[in-house]
Amino acid sequence: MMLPMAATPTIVESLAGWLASWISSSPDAVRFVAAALHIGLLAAFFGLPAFAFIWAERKVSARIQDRLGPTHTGGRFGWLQSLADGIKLIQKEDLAPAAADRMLFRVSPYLVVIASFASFLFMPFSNGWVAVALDCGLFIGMAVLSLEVLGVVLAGYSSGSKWSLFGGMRETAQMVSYEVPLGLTAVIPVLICGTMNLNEICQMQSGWFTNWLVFHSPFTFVAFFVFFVVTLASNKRAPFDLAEAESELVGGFHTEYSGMRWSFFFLAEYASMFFVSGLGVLLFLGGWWTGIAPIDSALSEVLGGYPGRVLGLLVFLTKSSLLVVVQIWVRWTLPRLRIDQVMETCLKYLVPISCFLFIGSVMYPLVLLSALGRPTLLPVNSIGTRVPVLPPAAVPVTTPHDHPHDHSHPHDHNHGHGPGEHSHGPGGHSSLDRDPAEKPAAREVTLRGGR
Amino acid sequence: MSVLVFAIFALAACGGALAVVLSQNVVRMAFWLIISLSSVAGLFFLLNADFVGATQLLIYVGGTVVLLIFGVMLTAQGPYVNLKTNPAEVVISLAIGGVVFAMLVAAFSGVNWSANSERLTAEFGTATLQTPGYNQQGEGSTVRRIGGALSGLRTESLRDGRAIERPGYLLPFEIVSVHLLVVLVGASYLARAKRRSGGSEPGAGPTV
Amino acid sequence: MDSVGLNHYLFVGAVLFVCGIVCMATKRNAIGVLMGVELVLNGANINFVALSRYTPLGLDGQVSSMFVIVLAAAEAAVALAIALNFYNNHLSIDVDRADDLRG
Amino acid sequence: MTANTLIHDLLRELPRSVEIFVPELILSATVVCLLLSRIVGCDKKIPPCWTAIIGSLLAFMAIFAQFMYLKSGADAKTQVVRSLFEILQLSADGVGTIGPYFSGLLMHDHFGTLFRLGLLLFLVLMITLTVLTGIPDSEDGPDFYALMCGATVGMLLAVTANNLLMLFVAVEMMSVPSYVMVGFLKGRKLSSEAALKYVVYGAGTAGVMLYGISLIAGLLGSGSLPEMGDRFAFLMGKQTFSLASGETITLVLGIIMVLVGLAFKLSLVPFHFWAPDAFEGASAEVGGFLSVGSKAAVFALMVRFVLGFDGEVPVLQSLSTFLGIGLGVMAVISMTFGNLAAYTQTNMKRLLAYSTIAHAGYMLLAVSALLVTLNAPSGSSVNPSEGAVHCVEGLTYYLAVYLFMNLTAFAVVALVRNETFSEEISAYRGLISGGPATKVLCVCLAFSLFSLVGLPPFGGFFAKVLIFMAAFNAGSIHWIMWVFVVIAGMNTAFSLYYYLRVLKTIFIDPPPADRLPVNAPSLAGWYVALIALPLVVLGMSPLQDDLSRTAQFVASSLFK
Repeated sequence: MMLPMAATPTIVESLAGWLASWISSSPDAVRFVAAALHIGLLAAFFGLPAFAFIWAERKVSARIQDRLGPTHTGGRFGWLQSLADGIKLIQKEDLAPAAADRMLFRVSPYLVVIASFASFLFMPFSNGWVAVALDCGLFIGMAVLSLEVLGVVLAGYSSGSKWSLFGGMRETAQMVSYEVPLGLTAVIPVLICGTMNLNEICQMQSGWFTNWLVFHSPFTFVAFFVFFVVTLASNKRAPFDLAEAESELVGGFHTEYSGMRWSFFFLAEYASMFFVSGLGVLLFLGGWWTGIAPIDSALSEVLGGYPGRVLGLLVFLTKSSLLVVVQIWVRWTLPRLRIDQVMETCLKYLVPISCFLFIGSVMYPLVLLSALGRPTLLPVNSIGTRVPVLPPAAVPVTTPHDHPHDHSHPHDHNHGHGPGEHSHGPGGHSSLDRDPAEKPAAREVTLRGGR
Repeated sequence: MSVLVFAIFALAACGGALAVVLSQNVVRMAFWLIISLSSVAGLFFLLNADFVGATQLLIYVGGTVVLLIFGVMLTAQGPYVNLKTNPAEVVISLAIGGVVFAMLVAAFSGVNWSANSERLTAEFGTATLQTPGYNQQGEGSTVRRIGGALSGLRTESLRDGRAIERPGYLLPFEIVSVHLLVVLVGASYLARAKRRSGGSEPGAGPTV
Repeated sequence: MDSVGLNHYLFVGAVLFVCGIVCMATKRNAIGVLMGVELVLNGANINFVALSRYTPLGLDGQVSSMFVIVLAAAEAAVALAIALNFYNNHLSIDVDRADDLRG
Repeated sequence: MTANTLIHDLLRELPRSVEIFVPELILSATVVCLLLSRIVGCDKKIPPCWTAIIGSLLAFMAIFAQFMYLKSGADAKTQVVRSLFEILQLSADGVGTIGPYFSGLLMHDHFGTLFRLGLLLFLVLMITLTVLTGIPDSEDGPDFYALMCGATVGMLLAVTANNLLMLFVAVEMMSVPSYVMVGFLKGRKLSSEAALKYVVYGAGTAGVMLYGISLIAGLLGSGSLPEMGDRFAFLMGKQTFSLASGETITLVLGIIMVLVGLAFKLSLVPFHFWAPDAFEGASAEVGGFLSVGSKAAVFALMVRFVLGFDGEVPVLQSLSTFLGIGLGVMAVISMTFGNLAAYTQTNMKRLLAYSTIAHAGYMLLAVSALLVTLNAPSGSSVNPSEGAVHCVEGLTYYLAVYLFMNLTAFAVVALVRNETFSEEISAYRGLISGGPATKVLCVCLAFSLFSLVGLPPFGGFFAKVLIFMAAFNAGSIHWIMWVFVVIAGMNTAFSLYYYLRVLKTIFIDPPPADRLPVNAPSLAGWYVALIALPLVVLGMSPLQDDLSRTAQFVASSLFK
């Protein structure tokens, strides 16, 4: 089975191609410039949501509390308020308490920002528009995001204040615990799609919105909400913001911070909110697809698919932003839990629930398959017909047709085995639905070692 | 380009490791350990081992080191634990370490790896990972192979259509889960307070 | 340095290994010693992954290093639990202060 | 090549592997049952020790059937064993054919099966002992037995490991639970200190071992143990063994590092320092478990590891002679140090700990002799494979006897502790004056100590003789083995003194005036008598011949 996505170039490559038509230089240099440009783009994506959502947080909280929120700066809605705040914060004096471990105190905000920013490297913003496209994109994105906790802990510890230390400790306990249900729920889409490549997962949810994984089965439906709750906690957002808990711990892990360093923590927090929302959208809510099949298919045909991708970008941003707004909404609506309640929620409820969902979403298609003859309730879609794809073998694989994109491969692959086979590029996927009659002559697994 | 990236990661890894040895403060040691281990993950990416690199970040840096820092916090008496080591001890162990290091470097720089690899491949077959990691098409490539190997299937281990003796790792994959369960039981046993018979219900979770 | 080869990676692995050994030998704090252990294991892991790229070890190297990462996490968890237990009993995790057992 | 054929291959191999793996699976299931029973709450009705005993007995029966199947070739003489075959549906395809399973990661052969049999028997006896001494109370029972079963799974993997990765996994699987078991008495200062020392040094040496594994596997391009020799010989070609060549020195460094890890588990000098502390801090039951179980498993692992360098090429011959002499030096240092240090001990467990160090030295002598004999240069007077069989036979026999003698000693220590609340040797004064069961304990301890010394009528004597003979024969290949044998013999004579000192305290010294007569429960007396019985039986009955023939049969299967 061919994946529709595989040949789509990443942004860096398209940028490099575009640049190469302008400047004639070595390919390495072109790629370097393209990568630098891309990093700039990503930084914009990293920074802008933060400013937008800080403003949104103020407006939403104000509306929820029946206030107006910022109204003057930058015009009617106060939309430049975040920028004004940023300028103010830059001007503030950079203080460090006398009892602090200076070096760690200074470094830890950067750790948080770096971890948060690095996770954006693995997020596809639209079809193929991803900085680093990896097969394990989801896995590594979550891995990098989980590094944020290190900065928080070190910040809490190096401040030399017991409130900060408490905040850091709580954050550690909370993050480490919530990683478990986060992983378990995030793995459900992986199971269904058979890949950890975020781009492919999203690509499989094309078509009508019934193809979105959230509607795939009752279990994935619940899993989405569990995932959302867990991401709230792993982002230390209310009602799980025990690391800050200003009513008990003054400011938690960032009590002693001020000025730019303080704002770094917030930059990272809002960027991570966007990242996990984006992850939720990609995994469950159809990513960059509008959910209306004709629009997507029409736009993906014209002009090399660029209009489709731009629309996809907009759709993705809209969906993610909506989820962020829901996070803000939750924060200003629900009271904060106690630390023991936070741990209890995770270990006693969320972990068992996500285990149950995990098992359920494995069993569900099997049960349906035996009952209805197809793995989904809804008409069979791209996910339902998908078969597991095995890794490209280093020797010729036997598939009846050749692949359209046959990328270069160092192996010599001219030796076929057995009659009636024709070899093709090793980049191909041998899949389960191939005719078993074509398998080569019986092979003995020779395992030496017996004496 | 790749030389530059390698140099950055290698220097960070080695420098971090050295700083772990030299620093006198446990928390700083932990910080340098983070730097070192993350750079090791970077080296893994350079070696096209994307999945291992991600595992390193998630489990090692994000899990094990966090656990260690947690331990430091729980056991620290003063705000910063300073370790004073006996200078003579340091000198002796540095000398021994230097000797071991010299032996190791002398040993493996005396090996002709590429020629050996070719000969071994010719004689015994290979499972060399020749495919690039994240290539021009933007595909990392080790996930499915590792997944296959962990479920007992080895697809790259075929030479001339015959499977050569390459183990599938179904057994360790499964048995390590038993190990993890047992270890979890052990760690939680040590960590939990002894319940008093007839006492009140155990406290509602940890209070931090 | 014309291009990066196996020996360069092995060199980095050896540096980590030796640093870990020295760290284990010199640190008084149990957790400091454990950090040394982590360095040693990482030195071995760099070797495994580098060898999987350049020698016929192939995928075995990468799979081994994954198992090592998992087992090291388990070991660290147990070591930490024991260190905390020791701390609760002695109010110190100085390895050298563990001298009730002598002879 | 399609996915179908790959899966087909996997499924064709899997049933056989699982069939061989049944005992380990039963133990794993026992662990899960222990934990589930606590969640469900039926650990009040069915005590965890029963779950553990039933689980380990089932596992023992499974491995017993496998062993009998291998030994008798499916036509067992007794009806019981035959019906056991039928119940377990053992097939010649599965357990009858020796060879690697789980795609070459583990090895099924007589040697491994005998060791698994011994280890599971030991587990059953150990759990029974803990029931008698009551060291894990009913609340901690599930944890303790889960740890014990988990560690035993690791040991079972260790004796069958056929791959360097499995070597590391197995060592970790048996070590990590035992770290916790050493610290099981978590309220006690000594216990937590012992556990801390054990875990810190254990983790360090495990790391060193792993680095060695990476060097070996990388150099040879494979982790498979039996292939190591072939591959190395192939790499070296016509070259001779010299430490100037990069390949040789890398391999030797790797092997040394792996042996460091194994030597730590065996508490060989200079990696012994954890042993006395760990044994003194841990409860006597745990001490017994560690001293026998992990030693047996690691010795089996070591034999498999060094047998990987079997080959008739000069370079391998020099390599294994080099290693053999190195291990021999380590062996004599260990036994001398262990015996000397045991002189001054006042604590019974600490004395036994030093005695284990010494005994590890004796057993290592067998491995050393094995290495020297294995690749004997052609033209020497010893037939290499015959000599090697004798070495492995000696080691196997020694371990079988050692199981009973050390278990008896530690069991008596644990049972006496329950009565006198002390493990100091001074608390044993005049113990013989206690009740009937106490008298049985004293006599059995005397048997066990005599056997540990290696006095003639007991099993320990024949074990020592077998090993010394094997090492003596190896002397005709390299003279230094004779020196080792002489030192070992002198050590045996030294060790008499401190064992006899304990016996004098028990049998001759008057009991302290302020102590009531010690009355051990009669069940304890029966139990100890039961486990001490084999010491006598293996010393002077036809069974001694039977065991040594079994050991020889098993050992010779390694060299087919």
